[in-house]
Amino acid sequence: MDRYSRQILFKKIGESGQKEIGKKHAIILGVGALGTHTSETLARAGIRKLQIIDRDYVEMSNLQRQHLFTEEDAIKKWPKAEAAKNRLQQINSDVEIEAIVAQADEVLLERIIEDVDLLIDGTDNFETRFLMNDIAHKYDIPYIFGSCVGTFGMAFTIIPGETPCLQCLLKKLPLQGQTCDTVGIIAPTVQMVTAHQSAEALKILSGNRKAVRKTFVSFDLWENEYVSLKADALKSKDCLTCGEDCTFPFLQADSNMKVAVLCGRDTVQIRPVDGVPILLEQLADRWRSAGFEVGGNPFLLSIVKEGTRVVFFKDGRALVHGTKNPDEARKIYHSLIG
Amino acid sequence: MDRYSRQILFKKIGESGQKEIGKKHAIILGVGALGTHTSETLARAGIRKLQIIDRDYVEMSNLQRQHLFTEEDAIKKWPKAEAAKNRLQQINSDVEIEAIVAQADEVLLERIIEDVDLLIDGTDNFETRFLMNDIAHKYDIPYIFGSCVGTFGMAFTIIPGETPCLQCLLKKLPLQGQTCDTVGIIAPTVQMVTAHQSAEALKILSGNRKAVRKTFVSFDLWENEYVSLKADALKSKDCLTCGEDCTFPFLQADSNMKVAVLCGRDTVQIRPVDGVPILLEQLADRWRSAGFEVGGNPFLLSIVKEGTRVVFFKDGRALVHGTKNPDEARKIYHSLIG
Amino acid sequence: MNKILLFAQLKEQAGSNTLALDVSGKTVKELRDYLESETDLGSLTGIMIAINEEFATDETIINAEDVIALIPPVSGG
Amino acid sequence: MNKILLFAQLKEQAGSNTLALDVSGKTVKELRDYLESETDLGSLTGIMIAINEEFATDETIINAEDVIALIPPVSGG
Repeated sequence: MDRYSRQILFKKIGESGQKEIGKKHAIILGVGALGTHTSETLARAGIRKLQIIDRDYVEMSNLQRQHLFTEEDAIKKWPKAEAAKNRLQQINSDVEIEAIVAQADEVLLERIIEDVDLLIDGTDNFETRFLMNDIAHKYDIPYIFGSCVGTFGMAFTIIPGETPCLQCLLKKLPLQGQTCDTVGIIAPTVQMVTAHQSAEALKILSGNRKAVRKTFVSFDLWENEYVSLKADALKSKDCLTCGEDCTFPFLQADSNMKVAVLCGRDTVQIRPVDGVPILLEQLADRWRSAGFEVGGNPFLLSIVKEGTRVVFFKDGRALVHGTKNPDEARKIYHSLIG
Repeated sequence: MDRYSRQILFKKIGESGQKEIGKKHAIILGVGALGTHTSETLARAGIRKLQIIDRDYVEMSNLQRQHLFTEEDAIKKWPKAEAAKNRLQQINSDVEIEAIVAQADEVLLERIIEDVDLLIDGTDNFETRFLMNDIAHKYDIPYIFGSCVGTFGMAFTIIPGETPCLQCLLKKLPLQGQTCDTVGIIAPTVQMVTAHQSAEALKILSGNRKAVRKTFVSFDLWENEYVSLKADALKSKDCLTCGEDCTFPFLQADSNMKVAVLCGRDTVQIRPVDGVPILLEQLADRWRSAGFEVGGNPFLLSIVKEGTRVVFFKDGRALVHGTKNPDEARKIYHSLIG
Repeated sequence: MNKILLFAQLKEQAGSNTLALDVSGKTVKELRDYLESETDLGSLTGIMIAINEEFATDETIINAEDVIALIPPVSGG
Repeated sequence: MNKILLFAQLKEQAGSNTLALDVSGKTVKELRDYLESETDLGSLTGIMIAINEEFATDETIINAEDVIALIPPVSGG
């Protein structure tokens, strides 16, 4: 019995739709709550290739809603993209999976975007979403937006040249809204968003563009509310992402070190733009001989300095925990890595 | 950081709701598509105890939509309940999980129903659902119904004494409707049902009975349809399950061997009612010495006789593959096991 | 005129997602009989019927403009 | 009278899931200003506004009985 037999039996997909899915390549940007769910569904569905991008590592507080990860992943602080890849390959060894442990910036996306059929939103911030929105339109690739918090969620499928884009809908980068780290979230909310994202993904990947949902879905699972909203009126000719004179403003790179306070996490991320790889083993040796306690794994180093925990990744990026002060974080970063 | 911190941050649950969840015990009946999803969500959410019941073993064609399972589980033909338990314990070792590899009949349910706070529907047939519906009302336990096929699904939360029950809604055991084995299914359909089932489960388990959805939800993800239907008018005083003179008709046991043709699977299941355990090793030896090819694992034996594959479980139950003829199946069964 | 929303296999049997029929004045039971004899929907035994987002008993009378939904139970899971 | 459906944090800020206000005749932009000054909803910058299940631009004029939904973008994922 073919492993995809039940999907092929669904006649809107059928043999021909299954063949199409088996030729397709998607990028899932962020493998936290949303991205672990959509990547599992697409791997099980028999997509040809998945690139999964995440800058973070697994923590115990992720396990409540982030599929694919186990307690062991959290104890080892395994990078999310690598931990997800391990599990996805156990689920379907035929799918080509590339784990990318990095911040998804314009440089990275421009490098890997060739030959991509679909972009799926698994991120937790609108800066990255606006970047995806720009990339999607520059390269004419469908982009499936999703976000959620508490028991409230939303999903919308953006088809360049047809639907309004994320900038048309939101105009500008939203002021900080609610995040999972400030008001919490329950796992079914995630699943409701990803059920919609994955259904739209399977329509697009199987060649059923006409079946794609044209409305913006929003729901509250606690309040038992579900709305499906037409969005056409918001499509703007003047939009800088999808309008007549588009400039893709979120693809214009800065040239400095990027420092970001991670919302609600009491953590600052520091990231050199060119991302010269750092040599973790060499650094670990140096720090240990200086008397520091150093932990980690082949993908990252964890060090405690003056009560502050800092985690370094191979691309030179660091997470400075226990602070929201960028300058303080910069100082600790520089004191450790020069 | 507490592993449930994001769920506790959601203030309708909070510290007190999380404590409640951590005291609760649910039965998930069937760990196929629906049951693997809901059991994963409740294990991640920190429930105290899950009993997961399934009579079947993992096959390759399950992997497209049944979470928790891997290619290795399918190759080993691991029983679904045991394979699910393995994975669930890697996800959350604090949850007490009991895997029950058996047909869920009235005898089994009556034996394990004590101290149960919630029944969740993960089954693929209405005979078992009507049994759950009766048990739920006999012991005053909420029962969360769900079913799906193709891109169409439905969910409804049944609270004994408040809502109509499954018999009120359906009147009698439905004539064979569509099944996943006849019209297929895609995984997002499952996730849409389980997002609803799991959200209701978390409301009930965290002590938020008032938030429970009162409507029957039905949707089609391909057609982008979603309806939420009031059901109160169907509650019947004459209902044999939840009415004034209830007799729980589906708890009246037969006393004979039960033989069932499994819908669309070209398989007959044969099951002795009293379920005297059979000794698999002894049988395997006997069959091998008679020249049969015998495979299996600690939970089941697989044997090919005259081109027909038969799989035996410890409780004396057998699946006879390659036939829909109960008599033929019975004959092969008896020829092997006496 | 009444709009009748069809779900699951009923869509295929009707060749459409909805029907537009004037069935006002009929009870739900009469609606069942009428649809079975006058359309391609086939047997409606066991099909759940809702009127204006509310499940209805066999005795409920349909009004003009009522929106009707036919929900077949499916057994997959 | 217009029914205004509130989502996410707006429910808490209003202490209710819906508001009932007569805002007919106003444009969506005027609605924003009005709600910001006359209710506890706080800043509505960046909040998406739909009328009768359709997102509306700032210039759209609200009619009597229109149902309005206020959808705040949330960033979690």
